[in-house]
Amino acid sequence: MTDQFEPTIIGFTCNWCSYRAADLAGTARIKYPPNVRLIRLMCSGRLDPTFVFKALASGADGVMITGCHPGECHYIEQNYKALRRFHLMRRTLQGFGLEPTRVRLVWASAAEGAKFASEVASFVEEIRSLGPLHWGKNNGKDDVQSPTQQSKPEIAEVPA
Amino acid sequence: MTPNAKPKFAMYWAASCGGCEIAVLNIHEKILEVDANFDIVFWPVAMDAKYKDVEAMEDGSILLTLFNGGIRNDENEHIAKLLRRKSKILVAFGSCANEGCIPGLANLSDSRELVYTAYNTITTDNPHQIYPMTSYDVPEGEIHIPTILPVLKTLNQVVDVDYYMPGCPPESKQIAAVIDLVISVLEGKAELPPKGSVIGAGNSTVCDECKRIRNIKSIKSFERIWGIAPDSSLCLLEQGIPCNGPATRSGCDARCPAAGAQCIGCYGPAEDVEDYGARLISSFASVIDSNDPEEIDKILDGLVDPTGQFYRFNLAGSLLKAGVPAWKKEKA
Amino acid sequence: MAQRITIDPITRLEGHGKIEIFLNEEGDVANTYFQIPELRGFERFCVGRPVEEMPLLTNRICGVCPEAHHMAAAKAADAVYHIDPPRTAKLLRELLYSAFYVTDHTTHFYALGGPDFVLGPDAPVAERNILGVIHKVGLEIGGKVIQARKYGHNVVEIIGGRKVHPCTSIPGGLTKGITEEQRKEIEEMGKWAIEFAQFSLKLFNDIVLGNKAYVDLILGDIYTHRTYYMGLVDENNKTNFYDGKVRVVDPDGKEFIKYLPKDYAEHIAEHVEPWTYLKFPYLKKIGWKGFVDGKDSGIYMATPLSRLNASDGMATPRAQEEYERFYSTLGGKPVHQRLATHWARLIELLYAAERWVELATDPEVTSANFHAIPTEKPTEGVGIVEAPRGTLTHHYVTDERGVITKVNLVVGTTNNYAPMSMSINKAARSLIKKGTMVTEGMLNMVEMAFRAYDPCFGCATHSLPGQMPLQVTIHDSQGNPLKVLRQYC
Amino acid sequence: MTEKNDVNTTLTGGQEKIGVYICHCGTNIAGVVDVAQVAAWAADKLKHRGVVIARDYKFMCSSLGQELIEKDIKELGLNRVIVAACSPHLHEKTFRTACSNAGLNPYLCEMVSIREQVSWVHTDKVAATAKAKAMISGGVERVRHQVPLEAMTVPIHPDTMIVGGGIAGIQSALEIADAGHHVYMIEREPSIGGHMAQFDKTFPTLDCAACILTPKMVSVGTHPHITLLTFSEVEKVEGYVGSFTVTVRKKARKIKEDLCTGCGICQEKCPKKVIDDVYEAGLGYRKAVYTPFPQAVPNFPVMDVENCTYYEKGTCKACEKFCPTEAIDFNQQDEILTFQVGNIVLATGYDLFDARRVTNYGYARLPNVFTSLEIERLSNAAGPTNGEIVLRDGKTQPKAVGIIHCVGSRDRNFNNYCSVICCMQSLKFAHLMHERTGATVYNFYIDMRTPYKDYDEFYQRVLEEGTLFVRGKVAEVTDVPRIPAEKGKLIIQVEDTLIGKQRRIPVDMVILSSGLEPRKDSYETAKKFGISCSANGWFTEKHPKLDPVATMTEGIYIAGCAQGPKDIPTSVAQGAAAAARVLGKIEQKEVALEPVRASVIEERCSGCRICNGLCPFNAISFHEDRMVTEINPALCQGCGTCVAACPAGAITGTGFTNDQIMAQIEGLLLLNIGQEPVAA
Repeated sequence: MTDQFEPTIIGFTCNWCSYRAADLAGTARIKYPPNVRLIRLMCSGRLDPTFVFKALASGADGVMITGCHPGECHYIEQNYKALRRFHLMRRTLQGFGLEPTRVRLVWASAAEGAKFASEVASFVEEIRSLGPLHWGKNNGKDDVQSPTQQSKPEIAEVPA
Repeated sequence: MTPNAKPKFAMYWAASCGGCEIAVLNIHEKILEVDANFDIVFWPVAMDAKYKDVEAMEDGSILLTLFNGGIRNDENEHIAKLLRRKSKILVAFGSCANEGCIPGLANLSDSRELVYTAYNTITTDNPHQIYPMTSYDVPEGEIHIPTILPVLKTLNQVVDVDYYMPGCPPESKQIAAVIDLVISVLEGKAELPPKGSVIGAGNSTVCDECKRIRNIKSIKSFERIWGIAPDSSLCLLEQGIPCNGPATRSGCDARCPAAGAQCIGCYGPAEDVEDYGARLISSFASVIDSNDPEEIDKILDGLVDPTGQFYRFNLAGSLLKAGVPAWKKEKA
Repeated sequence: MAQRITIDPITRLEGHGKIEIFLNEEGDVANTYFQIPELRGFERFCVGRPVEEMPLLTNRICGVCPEAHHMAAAKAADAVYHIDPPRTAKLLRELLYSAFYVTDHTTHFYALGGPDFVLGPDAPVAERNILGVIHKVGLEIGGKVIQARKYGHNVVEIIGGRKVHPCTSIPGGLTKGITEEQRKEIEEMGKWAIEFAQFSLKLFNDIVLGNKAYVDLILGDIYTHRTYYMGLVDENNKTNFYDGKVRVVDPDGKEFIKYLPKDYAEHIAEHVEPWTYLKFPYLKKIGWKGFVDGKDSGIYMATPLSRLNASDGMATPRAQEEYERFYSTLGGKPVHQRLATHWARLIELLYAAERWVELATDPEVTSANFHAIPTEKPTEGVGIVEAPRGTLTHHYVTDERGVITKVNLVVGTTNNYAPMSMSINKAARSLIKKGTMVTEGMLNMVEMAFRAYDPCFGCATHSLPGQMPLQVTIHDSQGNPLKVLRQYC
Repeated sequence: MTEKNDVNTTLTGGQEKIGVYICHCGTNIAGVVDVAQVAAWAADKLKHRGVVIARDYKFMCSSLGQELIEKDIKELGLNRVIVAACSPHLHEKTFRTACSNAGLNPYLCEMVSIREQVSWVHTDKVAATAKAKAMISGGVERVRHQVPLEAMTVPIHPDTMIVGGGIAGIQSALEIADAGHHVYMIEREPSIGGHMAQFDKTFPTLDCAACILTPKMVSVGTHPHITLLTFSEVEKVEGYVGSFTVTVRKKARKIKEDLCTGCGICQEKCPKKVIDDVYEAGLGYRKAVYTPFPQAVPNFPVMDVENCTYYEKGTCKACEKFCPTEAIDFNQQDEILTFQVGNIVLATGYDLFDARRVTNYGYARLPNVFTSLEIERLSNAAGPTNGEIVLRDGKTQPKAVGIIHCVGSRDRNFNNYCSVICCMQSLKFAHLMHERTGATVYNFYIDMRTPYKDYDEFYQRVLEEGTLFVRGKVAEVTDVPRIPAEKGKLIIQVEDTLIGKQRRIPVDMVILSSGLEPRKDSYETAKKFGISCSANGWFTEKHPKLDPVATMTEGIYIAGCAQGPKDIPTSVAQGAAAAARVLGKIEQKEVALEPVRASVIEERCSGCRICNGLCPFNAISFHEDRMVTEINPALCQGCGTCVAACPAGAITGTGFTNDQIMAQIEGLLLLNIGQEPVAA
């Protein structure tokens, strides 16, 4: 491997469309980067934002949520719930000071192995360009100097 | 323990507002029962506080310590560890010790910004950009102040905690109930709950105690509490007011909704919930009445501060803004 | 080689106040430093929050006087939305606030400040606390004190929704009103509070004013400073806790300035020292001249005493009588003796109780018109109330959605940081002299100097109010401890 | 807040004995993933997580491979099994069966897909091997939290409901009823028969639709095992496979069916003529009290209250006066019927594409533009013109006819799909026009689609008959002439793509071969029955290839055009197939349901009702009395949406619990082996 940053990405698939899309990508031998590790749920409607936060807090650099196309949910309309949660989740991540693009929502039908592969590839590239999740900036901050250990805190800009 | 030796009791505040102490004082007469059943060895608000004496005590010699306040500076952390050593039972008392409470919102910004902002307000006269320093040489010598930690931590992020008592502050009747429990345990009439339990609270959420009428939920728009004249008998969330009641642990008698104000979540997450805010994100979003991305975004614009809304009290205890990265949490 | 005394709260690790006393070669006090070791950064993390949450968020600045922050925040939020709440809302807010004052002043007099007088400055440490007071003056008084706190909190709960950290004030008024039954209940409790206040004043008369030693102590120079005095006054220049203009009188008692809340920044500035987290407010027009008193120093004080000094009287009859007796006894306005603050506090206690009943009997207090929906574009607003420990200023700037972009807080106790530092300095200088042996009682005297201010570092930084247990360590030139003395309040 | 992050907390108190089996799949996996190394790694690094044995084997799915697992379960007392091989969609059943053979609850076996998700999609062997390790680690953490599950079984009610009395429904009904099981057939219209009843001839054999359909209709009407409810609609469906409770609204016919003999006098006497735009496609008239067509089943008439003079003016009642059996009942009200069924077949058919929407073809604007259905009626001997093909004036025979294919189909502006039947139907029309009028016939087509038996032969035949075929999509039909020869004609503007020329072809009659569309209310219907629709609105089958008859919802089957455009033979076949599936279920007597289900922890439920509106299968109900929510396990399909939505964390979902997934996340990120997160 080169010394370029290899992001770790957790992916969530639904049992009926996107997981089968991943299967199809396999049977069709379509190559994509190995950075994504998948978790199978029955439906994208099962996707609890906790899982996303847990993944990001546990060292994943990005999270990919996948499900059936709108209107084609195995459970009729539950992927819309995933859609709504995704929108609110993104806004919350922004508030946390994380790049909301670290979480991506992808619709992939069982027939879209190629789409699945290309989405993974482009997502890996996007996360790679964002770089690792900085705990110093966004989390534990163990690597951040205490403000009082220095005479004057140098603040690039104070976001309002 | 021998009956003639009263068990030792301590109560301590770290980075807290003092509201917890007031809540304890508000158990009124019951205070005297505490006095009768315990040897209060350390309780700065009401008693002489002999820190040196605490250090002198044997490890584990204090039976019960109620610890409130978050860990904001190195001194908070130091004494948290001290009291952990000295106490048999350490209770994270109140929202700050449990989950960081409002001061935990500080974790949203780089701590250097906290300092920068505080000493550059419009009334601050600070042309030479002077900032407090942990050690400073005055003409007569060097003097010190504590070091602010980069993040505010919850008690269980720095020491092992036996029990959790939520609330900002915990309801006095709940405090009284817990004191009764401990006393009856001392009298051998009751068992302590399993380690790690939440005490002095219900095991459902605020809606369980809320008297407002509820229907199947479907949110077409979010409203600001000042922006509408809400129906005083109907569920606030159904009226578009982002009430945190559905996700917030019960035990407070749903005081705020009863008073026409939305629950802001001071009792923290319900049993077994890993991330409080995530529960609200998921539940609010699930009942948004739209499948169209644009419309969903329009509706969500009504929530002007989702992060603050969902993590108002819980930020320092949340997955993403915890004082320590998830994998560094000490595993029991 | 300079010797050094560290007066350090035993519980210093909680981050309370901390005092450094430096002695010179001769053993006289060279200088003193009163340090406040904490900072929470509310000004930073309130940015981004909707302004209507400020009354809830800033509650958590201080759990002892959340009502003060709740009110200041609510008023600032009203201003941000350019809305004037209905009269009923104002009545209810001030009613809640008056009841809170009764509770708070009671707590300080009986639990914190009182013991020094009731039991004497050098009574045994273990007795010098609320229980000691109860033992001395009798159990039924203990009951009364508890009752007073209870009643006050009950009113806070009825109007504010909760006992601690009320939740009902929103831009444009309140989320709820009160019923006639509740009003009656509140009125009854108020009447009792008036009696209790009068009783407390009598107690002060008998035990303190009746004791020449105490009076001398109060009038002594150790506890005297000539500074400016600040307080909120109504249109008749009478003391008001909830609303009005901020009035400042000079050391001669002449009106120096009188400003509307929105103009506070023209008159107040804060000085920064690198050895403490707390800032030192001062009068902008005069400027920061260091820790000195007098007319030429911008240092001012904001306490019950200052409020009396800054006003032309009390708006309620009984309190007015006491007000007059106060000044006639202490020889006219303004009174500079800090210890007189305890007396002033009891006069305010009486005023608060009277005001409580006054408001509870207003016909409009039970009206359903307790909220007006803001319609104007939010911009910027300042809210000022008198916290028990000094003038409390909240200042918010928001974006067009009413989301905070800037916050400034000048908090009760902070106003008194400079005067307190001076009091400590002066007390130390006059008590600790070359060759004197520092005694425990002596230290309590030093402590009394700032206890009079009822300092609340809950507000200032957020450690605990009033509690300033001290430890003195005398170091030799090598810094080895020679002698350790402790004492607590 | 409490130490939930501790990965050691497990439902079996840390007593797991986990076996990890890594499949080579020949070289499919082993060619990219270093399986031996992975096995060694798992045995070593995951020991403290309960892994007692880790093996790699050439073909785990082979009988030998399965025996390997069974043997270890017996000898090593494994209580958890991880198989790292292909996709669980291929072999999950295989390995779970192997486990239960060895006495281990099948749900304690978890598969990790290191073929489809690793070896087949990655080339970098190091990275692939690392990913395989991470995935196995995730699987191990997940399986530690797995608990034994039991599939729940429910009895099957032997009765069946069939919705829609078209040919597909009729076929289903007869198959099931003939097998001796009771059938309720629900039809919205006054008579069964559906679209087929309106046709004249059927391609490619040209036998008369009525002749082959009527007997089937009659036997439905008379079958002892069939309860026929026409002029009725399903209002509500509750319950689940095996025991659905159905509520049906039987609309008031204003005719006492028990007294009516179908003599038809009321229709004769009824003074009110109404244009019949359902059956006669607007070409003919009916009365206000009427039977839609002579062969209607049942043959009771129905009162059209919108048009009946009595309901308009309050007088008339001619029918009542003359009815010999006093069967007329003006006060008759709708009836609500409820009954139990075990299975449901939806054969609700299609709507014809409304040709008006293609404005440039001029239907409803240019009188002599006809729709396919209109032509069916015109050419029908029992139709308004007794089978005579004439223009709107009712007398002139067309000398030139243009038939336009794909109207509303294969057209981005309307429907992208092919309606399947239009080509053959157009050919049929071409033949009929030729036969009946001797006119010159043009067919305008995009592609000629004539699959299936004897279809293309029919195409050849029509070609030989001299029909002219123009390949190209018609741009416009207009009556504005450019040259004298076009005067009084309809001119068809088309690009003939075979000669690459724009052509204007004057004709007397234009036939629009409209496509098929889902029923306007197909979404509501789908919601009512808890099944899903494709984006177009056709009901979604369980699997497009392997299960085109079943739906996502157990016990509900689909047949005919409701599932997608198809011709009569296919509809009949699917109807029969559905029947076969239903009979199979009935034979089983009871059905096993997947144990992946959600349930409410009642003491934690606050009754906030967030979840109440989230279940499309109506599995969630609220108990006002106790103020708690309950989930019906038989109705629950296990999607987990409510689990994720519950703000109190009071809902749990078996098979995919929070503990399992959170643990899997930690496993995938290798937190379980104490190191910091590692990149792939």
